Amino acid sequence: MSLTLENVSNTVDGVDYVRDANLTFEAGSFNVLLGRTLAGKTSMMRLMAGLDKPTKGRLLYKGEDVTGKNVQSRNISMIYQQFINYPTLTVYENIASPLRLAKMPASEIDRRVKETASMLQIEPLLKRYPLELSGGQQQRTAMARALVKDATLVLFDEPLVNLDYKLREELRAELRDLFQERQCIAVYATTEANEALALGGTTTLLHEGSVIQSGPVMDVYRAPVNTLAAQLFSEPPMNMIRGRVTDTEVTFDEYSHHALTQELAALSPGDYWFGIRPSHIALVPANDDDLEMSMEVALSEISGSETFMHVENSHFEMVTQLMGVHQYRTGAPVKVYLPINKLFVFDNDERLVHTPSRISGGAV
Amino acid sequence: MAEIQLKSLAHSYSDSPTGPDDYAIRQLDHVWHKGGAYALLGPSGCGKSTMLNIISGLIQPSEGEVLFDGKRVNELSPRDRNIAQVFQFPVIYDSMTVYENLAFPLKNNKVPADRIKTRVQEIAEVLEIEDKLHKKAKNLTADEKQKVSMGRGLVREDVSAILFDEPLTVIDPQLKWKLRRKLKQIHEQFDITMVYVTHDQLEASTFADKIAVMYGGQVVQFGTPTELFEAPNHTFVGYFIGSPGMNLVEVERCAGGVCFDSTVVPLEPWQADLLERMTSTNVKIGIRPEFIEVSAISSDDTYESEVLDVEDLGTYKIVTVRLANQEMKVRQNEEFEADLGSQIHLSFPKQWLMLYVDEFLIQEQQR
Amino acid sequence: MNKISDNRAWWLVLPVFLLVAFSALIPLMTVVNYSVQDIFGPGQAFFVGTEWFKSILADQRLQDSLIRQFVFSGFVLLIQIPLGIGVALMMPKSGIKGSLCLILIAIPLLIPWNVVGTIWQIFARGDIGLFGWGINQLGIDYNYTGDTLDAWLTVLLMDVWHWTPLVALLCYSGLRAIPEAFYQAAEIDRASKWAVFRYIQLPRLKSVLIIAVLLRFMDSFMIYIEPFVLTGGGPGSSTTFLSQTLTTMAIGQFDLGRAAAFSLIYFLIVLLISWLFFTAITQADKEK
Amino acid sequence: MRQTRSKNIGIIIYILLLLTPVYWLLNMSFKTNREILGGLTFWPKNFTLDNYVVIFTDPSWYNGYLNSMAYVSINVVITLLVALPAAYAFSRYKFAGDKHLFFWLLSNRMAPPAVFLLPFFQLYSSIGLFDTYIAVALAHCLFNVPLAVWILEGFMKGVPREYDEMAYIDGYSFPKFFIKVFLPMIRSGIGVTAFFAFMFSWVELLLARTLTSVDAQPIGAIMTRTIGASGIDWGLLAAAGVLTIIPGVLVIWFVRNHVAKGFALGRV
Amino acid sequence: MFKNNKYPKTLMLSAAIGAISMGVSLQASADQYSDAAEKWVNNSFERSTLSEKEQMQEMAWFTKAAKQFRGMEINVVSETLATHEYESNVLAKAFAEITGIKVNHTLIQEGDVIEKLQTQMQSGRNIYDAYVNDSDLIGTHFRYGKVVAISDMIAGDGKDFTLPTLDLDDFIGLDFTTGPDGKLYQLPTQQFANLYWFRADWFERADLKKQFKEIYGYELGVPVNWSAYEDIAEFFTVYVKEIDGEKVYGHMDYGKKDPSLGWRFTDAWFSMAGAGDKGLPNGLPVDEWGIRVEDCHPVGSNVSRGGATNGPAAVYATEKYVDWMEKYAPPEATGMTFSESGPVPAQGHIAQQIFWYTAFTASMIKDGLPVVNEDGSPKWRMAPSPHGPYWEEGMKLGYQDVGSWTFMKSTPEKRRLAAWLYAQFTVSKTVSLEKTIAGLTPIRESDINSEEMTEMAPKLGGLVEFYRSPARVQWSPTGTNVPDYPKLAQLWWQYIAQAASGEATPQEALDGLADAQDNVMARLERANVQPNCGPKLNKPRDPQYWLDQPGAPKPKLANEKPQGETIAYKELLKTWDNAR
Amino acid sequence: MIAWMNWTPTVVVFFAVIAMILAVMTVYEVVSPCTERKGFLPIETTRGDRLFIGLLSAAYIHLVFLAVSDITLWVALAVSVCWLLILLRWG
Repeated sequence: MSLTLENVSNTVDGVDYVRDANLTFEAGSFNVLLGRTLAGKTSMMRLMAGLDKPTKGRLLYKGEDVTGKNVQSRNISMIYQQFINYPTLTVYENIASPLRLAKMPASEIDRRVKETASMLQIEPLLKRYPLELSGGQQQRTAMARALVKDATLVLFDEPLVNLDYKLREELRAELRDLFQERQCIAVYATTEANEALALGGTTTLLHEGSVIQSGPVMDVYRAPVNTLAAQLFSEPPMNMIRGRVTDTEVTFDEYSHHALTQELAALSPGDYWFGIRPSHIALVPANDDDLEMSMEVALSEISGSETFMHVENSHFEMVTQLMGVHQYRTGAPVKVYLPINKLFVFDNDERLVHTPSRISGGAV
Repeated sequence: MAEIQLKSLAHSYSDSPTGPDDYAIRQLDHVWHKGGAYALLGPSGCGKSTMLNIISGLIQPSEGEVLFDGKRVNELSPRDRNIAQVFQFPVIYDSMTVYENLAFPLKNNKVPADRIKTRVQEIAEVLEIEDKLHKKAKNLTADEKQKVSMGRGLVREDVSAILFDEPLTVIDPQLKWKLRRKLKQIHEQFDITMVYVTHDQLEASTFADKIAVMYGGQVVQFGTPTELFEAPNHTFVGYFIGSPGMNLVEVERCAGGVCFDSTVVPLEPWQADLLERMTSTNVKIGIRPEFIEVSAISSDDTYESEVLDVEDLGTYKIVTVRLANQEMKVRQNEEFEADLGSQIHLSFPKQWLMLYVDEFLIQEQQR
Repeated sequence: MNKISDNRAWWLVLPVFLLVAFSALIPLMTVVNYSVQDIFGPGQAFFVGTEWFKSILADQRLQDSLIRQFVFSGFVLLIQIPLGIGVALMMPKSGIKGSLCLILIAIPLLIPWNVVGTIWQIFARGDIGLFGWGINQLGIDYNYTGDTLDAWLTVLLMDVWHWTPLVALLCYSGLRAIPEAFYQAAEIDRASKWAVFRYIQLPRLKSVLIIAVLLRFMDSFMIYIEPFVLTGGGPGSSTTFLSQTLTTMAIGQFDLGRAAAFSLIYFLIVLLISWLFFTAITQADKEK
Repeated sequence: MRQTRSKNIGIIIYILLLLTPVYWLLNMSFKTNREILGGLTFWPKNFTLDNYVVIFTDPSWYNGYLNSMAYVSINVVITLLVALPAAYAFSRYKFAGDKHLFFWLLSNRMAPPAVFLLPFFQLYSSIGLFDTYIAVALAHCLFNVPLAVWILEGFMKGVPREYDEMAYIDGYSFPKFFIKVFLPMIRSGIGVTAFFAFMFSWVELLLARTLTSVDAQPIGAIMTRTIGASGIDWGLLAAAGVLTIIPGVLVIWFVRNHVAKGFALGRV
Repeated sequence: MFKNNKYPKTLMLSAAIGAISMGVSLQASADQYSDAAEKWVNNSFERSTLSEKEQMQEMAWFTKAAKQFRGMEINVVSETLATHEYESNVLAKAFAEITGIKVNHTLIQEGDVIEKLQTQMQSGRNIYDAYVNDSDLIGTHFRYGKVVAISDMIAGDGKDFTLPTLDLDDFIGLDFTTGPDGKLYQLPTQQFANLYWFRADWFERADLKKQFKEIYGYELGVPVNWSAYEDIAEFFTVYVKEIDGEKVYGHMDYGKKDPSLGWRFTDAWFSMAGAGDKGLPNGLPVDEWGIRVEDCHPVGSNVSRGGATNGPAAVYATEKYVDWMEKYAPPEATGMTFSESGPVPAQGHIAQQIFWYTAFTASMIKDGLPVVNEDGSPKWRMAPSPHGPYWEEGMKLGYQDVGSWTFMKSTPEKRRLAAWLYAQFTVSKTVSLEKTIAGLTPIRESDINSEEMTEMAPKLGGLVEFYRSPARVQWSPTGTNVPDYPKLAQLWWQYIAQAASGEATPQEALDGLADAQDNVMARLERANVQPNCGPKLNKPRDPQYWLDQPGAPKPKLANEKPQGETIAYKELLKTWDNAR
Repeated sequence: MIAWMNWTPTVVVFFAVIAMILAVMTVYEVVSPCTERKGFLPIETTRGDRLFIGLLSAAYIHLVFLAVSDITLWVALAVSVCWLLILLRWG
């Protein structure tokens, strides 16, 4: 029971929405499509759903070609970013509608609807109409409708993006739990790296219609194949610094010179991109070989429990992610430390050539 | 620029409110000082937009007074209050160019033409839309539109205040970073009273010097981001600020402190002291996941708990543990490792352990 | 990716296509046939080639009524569009008052056209009509049947009375579709009433105004029954519009050939103007 | 507040002006011909219902109303039946020649009807539909369908395509989706369209008159009998005119909320 | 109520079933018809020139003749007029009950009748089974060959369905419905004339008479020529101004741009002025339209082709029309149509009208009108219209409208014959007198001379006297010279309206009209669509050539206003009486 | 059945040509769908738009010829065809 995309492309009016995608989704898996707006996430989901027909390539389900099969005959569910419910039906009827169409006996429908509704905590709302509900409740209704039938493929198209962040946190957790028991393929599209991390499972990075990387979430996170993947799967985006490695030292932007330590010794001399996650930049040195840089504070942004400090000097701009609340005045001088063993290194083609030793291998 | 004071403000959308539930805002007193950058934070439906609209004059409050620099303005229209407001969804005049949009409020205020020109240019530069000035506004992308929308608020120099109503909702996450930063810079540059309504703690804390957290039609805490994080005044603040929110455990009084199930948590003497003077049985302790310390070995002040789940979020991990019958979240860095079901030992540093009676924080100075 | 390309959609359009093709194409072809013949009855036709077209194009009277037609349509649009917008702006936004206004305002639209003509024919008469009597009482010498200017004003007034409600109705619904936020933003921006109208309401009315202008143009350009009943096109030929000349030709004299040629030219004029208008609007929309 | 009042006064004055001619018609319908022609009176001195009695007791009169209503209703139904799927196609799909088809449809409103009358008569006679409701209804479709497609398309555009897809995903077939899900969502649009179709069909006379002789004769044609070689029966004409207004008022009463609310969604 | 006519099949089926189930009761059903006949004859057709027995015989003939058409439903149409209302409301019903043929006798505006007729002629598709159509179209009908000539029908397929007691000789208007080929094309069912109308009471007032004599030097009376009419018009409008405190006018007319404006002219205005030739009924070779015929072929209407449409007499007549309306008629008159202006004299402020249709008689004798005395007798009288300076003895004097049954070849035979029965029924002697009394539009000599009419005469202001006088023949409808009435008549009102509004001078307007008429005739000639007597236009030549010829077109008179002549009304009646 | 339409050979040819053009354009469109482009006309047009403009202007060209000259309409036709081709190619 797997869904396979084979060389799938979709082009409309000369614009490529999906380019030559090859992916396989296994039953019981939770798959996240991560990419920016217009990366092709929605297009790909529409292809999987059968709402659009690919201009090239095939879709295989259980090894069988289902490329041209219409939506109605595929057993799928989809949840949209907008809260899409039948406005003329009550919540109950909304949830019941796929079952009614499947000609299920009334008692069975009733049982299932109530079960699903209680799972999503909307049981008291069953008699209301969708437009009388809050956004979160509407989206739960939509989810209930998607979950009430035993779809083999459940597609989520940024379902939480229009909700309060706290609500989003809660629903995200619920979702993850819900799918642990199901034997269906879940595909979840999001623009937020954190959401992908929180949801776990498999992550596929998309950019401008192409698949950049795909694999278990931590594998992708720990070993992004190129700078693009690294940028995409990091929030705030990974800091990138131009640097040169010689036999003896590593120079950043011909400005900051550091002795070549063992960590980077394997690199052949040449120009590289060095990437470091904001969370790995510290204000106090953790190791002796941390790279020290003098910067100025451009802006410090504080989330509830963290501070994102934007620092810059005449050569670099970086973002650091610090635990706790740190308030700095703009323009204040600050020294930041880059642990050399947490540097990602990419070659001139922006391909990953070195994974930091301390966090490699996905050892959990 | 003005100081904005709200005096025993209340508002209900129904004509004849029967109970407190009918009120979107209940009995609220608050002052926004001149030149401050403030955020109004709360979940949807807490009354924050209502409050904003009352300040701007789009809504007449049912009760109470709105004072600008001490002068009652209840009866004044938004026009006369001289206030700028940016809405959640971009409101742009789509028949005009970006330039005309930005110049619109100035023209309405009869600002001289050359001044308009320089001012619009200035704001466009700040918002990085100077290359789009002569485009038709309706052909912009959503975030560009919102920038224009903001620009119209920012372009006026003489405003009493600029109000933002969740202005970044429609903006792509990647761009939110930039815009937030922009706003902060603008505030620092122009020093205008700004009130920023949001449900996103990140936006609020980043933008504001002080945040008012609203809950159920009331301001439950007004403080700096640090205060909100480190000493949430109300259990709701604890829950709402921080991701994940504060661990809150219902406890009972017992010898040496408070206890839940059979676990005793000792209190600071002043806390115990204060608790004793109160009668309420609604007592909770709260501690943020970030402040719980974990060690592999047991000691006197540690509590043994079972690891239920470890969630790897890349830069850090969230560990869900069970202590007695309570589930708690603990935040650990990315190097943390533990097997599910294994036992770990938690400790609650005294200075981070908060005590709540009737949902409000017991603070030392109350003594 | 707004619309899907799918030629199967033709199946959905097919009923409309067949229906309209049936009742438009066949008569159109017939009319084209008529236009090159002199027709007296079944089997009694005489091929005349382009003679009718030539004589129509050279006919001074028709040219006059074409000019008259343009002037009339121009006035109709100039008066009705602003007036309709004004009325829409004045209408209560909702509630029973709104409904009542809506219904009362729509009344003239629901009156059969010959009755409209009849109403005004009487209403404007100096002896038994309130309007004509009233004007005469004011000391103004008014007689729409004898005076060219009076006749013009009366026809125009009747058309304004009859059709402004359509514009008002369309604009009203367009106004209702403007989100409150725009008014709020304008108020915050300290926009004057005029600025609100000019920069918020008017641009947002554009799409309904397209419909209103197109409909009003097309219908006023083909106005027939009402002025025919009212003035019969007189005095003289002062209110004889294109359509009346045509109708007289077609179903009075049954000069089918000549009338067909006339109506084809007529159709081409309307088609061109509507197309120009349509294109101008859609282009303005597209403009970057 | 002051503004609202001046607005109210403005609209009241407008409506009063709008209604005076109608009042005059009503006034006349309650007068005898002698009073009408005898001079100007602001209200009927010898109030009489005779004119209405004539209409309500003479089948050849009241059948005119029934005929008109019959073909107007049929027209509204046909218009909606064919315009709904077409509008859906225009609102959802791109297909070869769509824009031109649309403009072509619209262009049917632009042809002056006079010359088309005889071909129309010939056409409907040749298929045996002369003097039937259906003939008039079909002929009126010519100008109602394009407008209906136009209006409906606007409303349908306002419904995101996601609704369609969601329904397909739920397992709805297209027809079932269209009828059970989609139509209820645009019922305001349907109301507005029905109103316009009703309006234009109800007031049209040229085609209706040409395509009928006895059985389907519209009230508009019957009214002309008040004009005879021995004078005009003004009172009767006025009464008949007043009665033509009533069905329209009833229709707009039923769709008033759609007209106000429904437009908000749609293009119109 | 459902109109069962929508289900003709059902109806016929049920009729068939009815017939079968009744079996031998056919006799009974025949009784049903004779019962109905008796009922109608006794209750509704009491007054008749036939005895009751003769009436019943006629009815029995109808029942019998209609047997094979029973259950049919036929549609006929006519303009709105009291007479036709009577037919539609009473006779159609009676006919249905007596014969079993349902008749829908539709009433519409005259223009619409012509339009329908035209549509049927143009398309060859049946709309109505019979039309009541003014005999003005006689020239059209006989030339196009699209109508069934009544005489052919009587001799041919209608032989068995022609009422033995139809008595064609009794009809007074057959001349007008007979083509040059001698065939009868239409069957009259109603006719009215237009006459001079005046307020006899005012004309008798000594003060007015004296004043008039003082000003004009002759007696106030019924004007014999237009000079006198003009003087009287001026007298009332300009000199008398008010009678009994009310403003009065010496003239009434109508001038709205409307098809009926054409009738004002085509209905003999030019012949009254004297533009045409001598010879009844319409003038030969040039008729009152100014169309010249040679060997029954129209050859032109412009003076340059020998016609008189734009001749000096026509121009004079048009000038007078415009002049008088402007100077002497109430201001509203310019905006009125024929139908609107007709009842105006009844309101009591019009002294005289040169051109008044007797169709308005019925509406002018109602009790309580300002023009009716308390005893119910009229204050007004009708008299022959005055004639213009170009008029010569032997010319047509006025217009008479003869509404007649017309049958189209494109009507299916069976329907046509059923309609033919109905047509005969409406003019049969059984019903004719009642109909005449109801509508005052007599068609039969026998009715005119009946006692009933004699009794009514005092109330009718001279109507009966007129019809009984031999002068009647000087009133005729449009004649056979007009090859295509609908096409040509439409031209008139459009051109006349130009003159009426002052947009063009009468000469310009009539030149245009004449050219337009010739143009239409040229097209008829070119397309060669009229098998009988189609137009064959003369070559245009110098108009003077034609003006120099004797007869129409007549050259301009040096003095177009001779001395006014009047005659006392009583004298006039005497001359009518004497002529009998 | 269609006798009443009064067909004349000229008009038959006229409509046949129009129908043929439409058919060819339809086939062309299906075989190779076109996109909007901008030529010398002031607006972006598709192939169909240009055809429409071409046909409409052809009608007007004929009318102008009729109105102002006595030249045979074949000249007008030639002008129209040239114009149509220019439009389709470069418009």
